[in-house]
Amino acid sequence: MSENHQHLTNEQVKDIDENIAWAKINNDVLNSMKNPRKGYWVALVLSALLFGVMIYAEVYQYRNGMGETLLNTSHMWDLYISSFVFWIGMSHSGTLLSAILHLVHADWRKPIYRFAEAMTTFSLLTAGLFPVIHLGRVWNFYWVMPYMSDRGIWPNFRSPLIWDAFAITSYLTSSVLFLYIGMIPDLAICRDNTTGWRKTLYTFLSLGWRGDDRQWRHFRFTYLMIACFLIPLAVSVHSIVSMDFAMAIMPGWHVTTFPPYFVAGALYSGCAAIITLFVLLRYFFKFEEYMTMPILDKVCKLTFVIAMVWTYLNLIEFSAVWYGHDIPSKEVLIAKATGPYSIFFWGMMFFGSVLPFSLLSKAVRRNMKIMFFISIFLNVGMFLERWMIVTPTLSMGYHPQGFNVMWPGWVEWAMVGGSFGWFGLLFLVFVKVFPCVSMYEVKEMVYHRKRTTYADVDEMMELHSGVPGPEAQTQQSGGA
Amino acid sequence: MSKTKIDRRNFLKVLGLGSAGAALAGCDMPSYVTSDEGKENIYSYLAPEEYVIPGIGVWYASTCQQCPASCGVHGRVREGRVLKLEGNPDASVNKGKICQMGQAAIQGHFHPERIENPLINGQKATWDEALALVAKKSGGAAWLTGAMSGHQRVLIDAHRTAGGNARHYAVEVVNARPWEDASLATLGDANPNLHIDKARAVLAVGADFLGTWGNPVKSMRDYGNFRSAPRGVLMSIEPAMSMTGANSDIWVTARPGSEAAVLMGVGHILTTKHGVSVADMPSAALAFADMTPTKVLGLSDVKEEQLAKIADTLMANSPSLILANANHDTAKVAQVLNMMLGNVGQTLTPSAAITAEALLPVTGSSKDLVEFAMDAKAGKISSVFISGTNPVFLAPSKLDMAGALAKVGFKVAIADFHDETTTACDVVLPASSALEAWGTHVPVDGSDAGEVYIQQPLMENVHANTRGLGDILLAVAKGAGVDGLAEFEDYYGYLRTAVSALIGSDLEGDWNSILQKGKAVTAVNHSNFNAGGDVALGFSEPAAKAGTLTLITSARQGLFDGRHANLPWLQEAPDQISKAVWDSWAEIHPKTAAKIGAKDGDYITITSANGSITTRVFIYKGIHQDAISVPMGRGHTNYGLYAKNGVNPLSLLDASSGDRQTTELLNSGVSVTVKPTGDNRHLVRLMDVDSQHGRKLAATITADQFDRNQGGA
Amino acid sequence: MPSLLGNVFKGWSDYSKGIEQGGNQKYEHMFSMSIDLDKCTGCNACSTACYAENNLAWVGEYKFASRQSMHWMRIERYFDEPDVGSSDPESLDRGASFLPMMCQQCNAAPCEPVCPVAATYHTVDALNAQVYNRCIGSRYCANNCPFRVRYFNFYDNAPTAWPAPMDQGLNPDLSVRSKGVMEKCTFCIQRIRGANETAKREGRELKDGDIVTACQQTCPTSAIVFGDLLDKTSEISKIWKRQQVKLGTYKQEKENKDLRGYRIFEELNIEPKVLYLERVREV
Amino acid sequence: MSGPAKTIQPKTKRVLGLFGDFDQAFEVIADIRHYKVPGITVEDVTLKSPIEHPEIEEVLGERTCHIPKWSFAGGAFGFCFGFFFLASAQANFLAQPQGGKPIITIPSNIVLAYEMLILFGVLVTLTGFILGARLMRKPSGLYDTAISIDQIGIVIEVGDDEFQPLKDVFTKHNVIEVHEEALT
Repeated sequence: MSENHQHLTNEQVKDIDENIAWAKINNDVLNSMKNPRKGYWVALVLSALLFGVMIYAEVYQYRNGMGETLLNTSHMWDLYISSFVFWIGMSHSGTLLSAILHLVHADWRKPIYRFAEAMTTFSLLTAGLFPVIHLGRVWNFYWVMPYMSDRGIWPNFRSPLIWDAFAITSYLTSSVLFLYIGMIPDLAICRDNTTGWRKTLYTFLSLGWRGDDRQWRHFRFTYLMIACFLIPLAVSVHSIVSMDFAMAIMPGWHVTTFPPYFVAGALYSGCAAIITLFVLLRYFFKFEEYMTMPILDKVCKLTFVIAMVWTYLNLIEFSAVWYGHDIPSKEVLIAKATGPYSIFFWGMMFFGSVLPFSLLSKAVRRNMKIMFFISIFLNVGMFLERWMIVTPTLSMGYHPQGFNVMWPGWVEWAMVGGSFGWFGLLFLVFVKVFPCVSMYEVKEMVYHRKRTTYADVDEMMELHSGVPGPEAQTQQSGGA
Repeated sequence: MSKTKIDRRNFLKVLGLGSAGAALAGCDMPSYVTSDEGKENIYSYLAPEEYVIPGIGVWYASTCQQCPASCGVHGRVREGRVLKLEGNPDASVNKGKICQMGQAAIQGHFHPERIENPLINGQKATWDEALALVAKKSGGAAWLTGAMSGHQRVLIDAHRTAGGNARHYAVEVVNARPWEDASLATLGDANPNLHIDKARAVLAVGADFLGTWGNPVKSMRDYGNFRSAPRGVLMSIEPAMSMTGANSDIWVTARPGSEAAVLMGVGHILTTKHGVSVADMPSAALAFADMTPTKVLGLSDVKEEQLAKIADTLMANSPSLILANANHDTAKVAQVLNMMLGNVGQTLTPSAAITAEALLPVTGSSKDLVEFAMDAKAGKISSVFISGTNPVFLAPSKLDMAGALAKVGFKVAIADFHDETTTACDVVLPASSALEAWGTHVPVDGSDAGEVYIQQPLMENVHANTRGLGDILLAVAKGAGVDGLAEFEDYYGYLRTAVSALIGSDLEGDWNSILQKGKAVTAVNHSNFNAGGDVALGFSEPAAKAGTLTLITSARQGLFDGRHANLPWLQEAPDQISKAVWDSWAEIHPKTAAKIGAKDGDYITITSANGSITTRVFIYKGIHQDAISVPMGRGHTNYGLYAKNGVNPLSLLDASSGDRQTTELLNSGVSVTVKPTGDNRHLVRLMDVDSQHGRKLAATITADQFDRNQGGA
Repeated sequence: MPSLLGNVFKGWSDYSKGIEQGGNQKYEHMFSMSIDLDKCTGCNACSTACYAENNLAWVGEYKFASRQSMHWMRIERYFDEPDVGSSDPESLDRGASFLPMMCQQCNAAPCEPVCPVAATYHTVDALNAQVYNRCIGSRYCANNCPFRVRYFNFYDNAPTAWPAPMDQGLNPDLSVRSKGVMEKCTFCIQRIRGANETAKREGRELKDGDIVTACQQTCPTSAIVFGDLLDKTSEISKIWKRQQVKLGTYKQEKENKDLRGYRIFEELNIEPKVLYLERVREV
Repeated sequence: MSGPAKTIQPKTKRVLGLFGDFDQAFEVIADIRHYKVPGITVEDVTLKSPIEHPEIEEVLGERTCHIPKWSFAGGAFGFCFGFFFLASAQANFLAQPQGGKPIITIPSNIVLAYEMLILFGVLVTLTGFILGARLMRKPSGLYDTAISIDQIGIVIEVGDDEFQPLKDVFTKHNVIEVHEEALT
C-alpha cells in the first residue's frame, strides 16, 4: 500500500484508495453491524434516556393541558413548530446527497449516501412527531388524513397544514422506499454472510436478489426513476413547510421568498448534519478508508456553497422588508434585530453566515474535532433561524394587544431535546441492523476509480506537491 | 319527496316530519306558554311546576342589590335555575340596562363560600336557637346596615322603636353625601332630579356619574343620549382619572382637595369675563371676586386658560349641568354656579318623593361608620345588628373598629358570606342571596315616577337553611315584641298586604302585574326648590403642600367598595383605567415616579400617619403629580378564596380630619410618603401597551367635524 | 361514485368563484355589528355579560398573567390620540379611548382557510362558525387572526372556573368547551338560533331587533347595534349606508370624509363586519 | 453473418461459471456473442455480478426495461386521481366556504395533486421493479455467495452436447469454478 509520504497519495487524488480488496469492504461493513462495543451501549442508553424525557414531557402536557408549555393567546406556536421545520430541514440533505448527486454522477457520494439517506428517514420520523404533539386534542390527529368519513366531513384542503400532511406522508414513503431499494443488493450480501434471525430477516428483505443482470438493469432504472421523483419532492416538501408561514397574513411570515429560503436552509442544515454523522461514523467504526478526506472536502464545499445561497436569500428577505412599505413587517424585522430575541437573531446570523467561512480553510477541513463542532454549531444556527422565524412574528403581529414576549418552558425544551434522543435511538438501531455504508456502491466506486486513467495524474501529483510522484501504475489487473 | 337534492338543513326537517325540528334552542311548542292548551304535550320527568317547560327560558322581574342604586332586572330561569340577569325595561331607573356588577350577581348567588347555617359563636345552630338567643339579648339593639329602603327599613324602624329607639347607622363609603347636603342647603332638596340627556354641557368635579356616583346605569343611559347629535361636551376636574374623566372632552387635573378653589375660579371668570350676574348672593359674589386665577394656580396648579376654556364652554352650551361630590364646599359652589347659569329648572328639576315616607331610602355615608365606632367605644351601644356592610374592612385602622365592636355586648350579623365582620360577631344568621329572597326597594334618583321596586325570588334557595333578609327582620321584629306582625308567618305575606295597601288594591291581577313589571307605582308629592337665600362659599386650604403626595382612594364600578372582591368575574374584569386584574396597584404620574425612582411594576410602600401598604406602581399621565391613587376593594384578610390579594387603602385614611361638615372618608385626603421597596413583578394587566402603535384602532375625530355632518349619527 | 364526481362538474362554475368574483356563498343573512366609540364609556359591562351568557371560564391571576385568559370580548384602553394629537404632553387632557374588541366575523376570514380540519367556516348567515367538536387544536387560526380574538382552551378550565354549586349557573343553550379547543365570540349564536326558531314557529321572517346579543342588551349607553345587513330596513344597514361603508372593498371611497364609520384592519382585505364609529372629542 | 444452421437442442442443464477477472468474463460473453459456442446465443446468457456494470449493455446487448413506462403511468394516474379525488371531496363537503376562497381551490388542489403524482409514481415504479426484476420469485438454484463478494458469474442453460464446448471456453478464460445443475 502506498505509505504516507509527503505528497498526495492515490487516495487524495481519487477520493478513495482504489486497490481496497472488495472482500475487505464487505467484511468491514459487516463487522460494523456485529459486536457493538461499549461506546455503542452508552450512546444507546443515553438516547433512550433522552427519549424518555420526551415521553414524560408529553404525558405531562397531555394530562395537564397545553398551557404547561407557556404558550399564550399571541404565541400559539413556538418550539414545536420550529423544531418540526428543523427536523424536516435535516431530512432534505439525504435526498440531496443520494438523489441529486446520483443524477450528476458525483461518485464521491457513494460511501456516505446510505447513512445520509437513513438520516433523511429518521429525521422525517422525528419531524413527524411534532405536528402530533403540538395539537391541542392529540387523540384526533387522524382527522387530518383524507379518509371517507360517514359524516361526509373532509379535512380542509386549502390549509397548508394539510399540504404538510400530504407532503410528509409521500416524502416519508418515498424516502423509506428509496433507502430500502438502494439497500437490496447490500441486504443480499448480508443474507449470504449471516446466520440466525439476521439471515431470515435479510433473506426476506432482499426479495430474492441474485445479482442477475436483469435485476441490476431494473434496479438501475428504478433507482434513477425514484431519484428523479425524490428531487422535486424534497424541494416541494420544504416549500410546503415554508407555506405554513408564507400562506399566513402575519407580518414577517407572508414573504414570497420563503419557499426557496426554506429549501436552501434545509439543504444547508442537512449538509451540516451529514458532516456531523460523517465524523461520528468515521470515528466509531474506523471507516477511514471509506469516509475519506476528499469526500469530506467536497461535502464541506457543498455546505459552504449552500450556506452562501441561504445567506443570500436571508439578506434578500431583510432588504425586501426594509425597503417595502409594510410597517408591521418592518417593526418585526427591527424587533428581531434589537428586541428581546436579538441575541438569538445575531446568533443565527453568526452561526449561519459567518461560521461557514471557516470551511474554506483546508486545515479546518482536515481536523475532525473542529469539523465536528463546526457542524454542530451550524445546525444550532439553523435551529435558531427556525425559532427566529416563528416567535418574533408572534410576539409582534398587527394588534398591539398581541405584543408580548414568550420564553419556552421546560416542557418544550424537554420535547425538543428528547427528539434528538429519538433520532439517536433510531440511528443506533439502524447502524446495527442494516449496513450503514453501501458495499456494492463502494465496490463500484473502487471499480471505476481503477478504470479512470488520469492522463495527467502525474501533473496533478506535481501540481499538488511540487515533487514528481512515483510513477502511478495506470493500469492494474482486477481485484486481487 | 319530489326535491331532487335534499341539502343538510332541510334533511333534519324531513326527518322530523313536521314541526318537531330538533332545534338547538329547545323543542318546538306553541307560541303561548301554557302547558294545558299546547298542541304538543311534553311532560318533564316529574309533574312540572308552573311554567317549567324543559328547554324554554322564562323571565322573572326582580331588583339588583349589587349596589345601592337598586336597578330593576329580569332574571332568566331555565329548569328552575337563574342563569342570567338583564335589565328590566319597565324600571325607569335603568330601562333594560345593567352594569357589570349586576351581570356578576349570578356568581354571588351560586358562590361556593356561602354561609349555609346559623352560627352561634362560630358553632352551627338551628334557626330557633339563634332567634331565641337574639330575642333574649338584643333588647334596644342598634342597626348597622348599608343603604336601606322599602319595607326592610320599615321593619328595622319598627324594631328600633319597640326597643327604645336605638340609632340606625347606614354605612356606604361610596356615597353622594356632599352633593346631597349641599343641594339641601342651597336648593332645599337633597336629591334634585338630574337630566344629563337634556344638558348641552356637563362639568363633573369629583362626581364619577359614569362610574360609581348616584345612579351609574341611569347616568350612563342619559350619557348615551347626551352624546347623540347635537353632541354635548363633558368636562371634569379631578386629581385622578375616573370613568367620567376618561370620557371627558376636557379633563383638568387639580391638586387633591383644591376642587372648591378651581370651581370658584370658574365662577370668577364667569362673573368677570362673561358678566354672569350673582346679584342675589352677595357673599358668593364676594367669594368669586377674590378667587383670582393666579390664586387658583397657586392652590391647584390649574392654569388660567383651562379655567377660561371651561367657563367659555359653559357659556356657549346652555343649559349645562355642574355636578360635584369632591367635598362639601365644592358641591355648594357647584349648586351656586347651577343657579347662576340658569340650569335650575332645566337640567336640575325638583325631586318628587313617594308619599309613603317610611319607605324612603336611608342613604348611607362614612359619617355613620365613624360615629358608630365612637359610640361603641363610648359604650353607648349594648347590642347591634349588622347587615349588608363590612365595617371592620371599611374602617381606617386608626378607628380600630374591631376594638369598638369588642365593646358591644351582643353582635348579630345577617350576611351571605363570612367576612372580617361576621367573624367578630356572636350570632351569624345566613341570609339568602338577593336572587332568592323577597324585598322592596325605593331608588334614589329623584325622578317623579314614584316607583317601588319589587325584589322577588328567581328560584328556590340554593342552600335550604338560609332565609331572606325580610324573613329574618320579620322574625327578629316579632321576637322584639313589635305588634301587628303576628298574622304574617313569612315576609311574603307581610309584603303582600303592605304593597296592596301601598297601591290601594289587593286584587290578584294587580299583584301579578306588579310582579311581572317588577315595580309598584304609588303617588308622589311634588315639591319645588326654595332657593334664593344667600350662600356662604368657603374653601379649605388643601392639607398637602405642593410636592407632598396625597393618597386618593378611588372607587371603580367592579369591586365597588370591596363587597364584590369574592366574585371571580369581577376580580378578573380588567379595571377600566389601568386594565389591571386580580391585584391592587398605585397610580402615579411619570414625573412622580421619576422623583421617587420607581419604574413600572416596582413595589412601593405608601405610609400615612395611620399605617402603610405595599403595592405595585402603575404609571400614566391621567393623575396629578402630587397625587397617588390606590383603588378600593381589595386587601381583605378574611373574605374567602378569591379575595386574598391586593391592599386596602381605606386603612390609611385619617378618621378625624375628613371634610369640615361631614367626615366623608374618601374626601379626607391624607398625605403620604412613598418609598420603592426594590422588588419588581410585572403588574398583571389585560394590555401591556397603552399606545396604538400607529394602527387605526380607536380613531378620533374633532367635534366640529362631527357637527358638520349633523353628527352622522 | 357518480355523485362524487357529478357534483364536481355540475357545480364547477359556481364552486370555483372566490370572493373577488362575488363568491360562491348564497347568504341568507349577513349579521354584523356597529359600535359607537363616542358612546362607549369603557365600563366593561358587555365583557362580563359575555362571561355570563357564553359560559366563559375565568382563569385566575397566574394564567391571566401568562395571557391564557378566555374573555371573548375585551375592552382595550388607549391613551394616545394619533389623529387629533394632545395639547398638553404632561396630562391626558382628553381622557382615554376605549375599544371593545371581539371577533369581527370577517367575510374573507384569514382564520378559516388555514384550519386543517375545517373546524371553522363561513355559515350562510355570514358568521365565522367555530365547530368545537371538530377542532383538534392546531391553533393556526389564532396565529392568523390579526385581531388576536381567538382564545384557546390551554387547560381544562371547567373544574376551577365553576366549583359546585357555581356550575348551576351555566347557560345550557351552548356547550362548555373542553381542553384543547379554540373558541371565540360567535355573535351569541344561541340567541340567533333561538330567534330563528321563534320566527319559524310564528311563521314569519326574522325581523330587525329579534336578535339582541348579550353585549348589545346590557350596554348602558346602547353603543352596540346588531342586525342583518341583507335586511335593508334594519338599523344596522342604515348605519352602514349612512357611514358610506361598503363590504367587498379594502379601501372605502366616501364622499363625506367627516363620516365616522371605519373598519379595523380593513386594508388586509379580510372584510371585517364590525363597523366602529370614531370617538369624538372637542379640540 | 448467419451462424451455422443448428438444430434446436433440448435444454437439459444449467451451468454457472465464476470468474475473478471481470474482463475475462466479458471476453467469454464476447465469444458467445460471436457464436464461438454452437447452439448458445447471447440471449440465454445471464450475467451475475456483485456490482452494477454500465458496460453490461455493450457486453450483453440491448435488453428491454419497462420501468420508465411504469413510472409515467404511476405519475399520471397519481396526478389525475389526486386532483379529482380532492375536487370531488371539496364539492361534496358543501358546508365549506372559507375565507372568501372558492369551494374547489385550484392552486391547493394542484399542490396536493403534485404530491400524489410523486407518491403514486414511486409506488408504481416500485411495483414495476418487483414485477420487472422478478424479485419475489422462488430462487432458482444456481447461486454462489462469491457473487456477492467480488466474482462475476455467467449462467447459461445448455443442452447436453453444448456443455463441453462451453466449459472449454470457460477454462480458456481461466474460470475459477463451474457449477452445474439439472434442469427440472
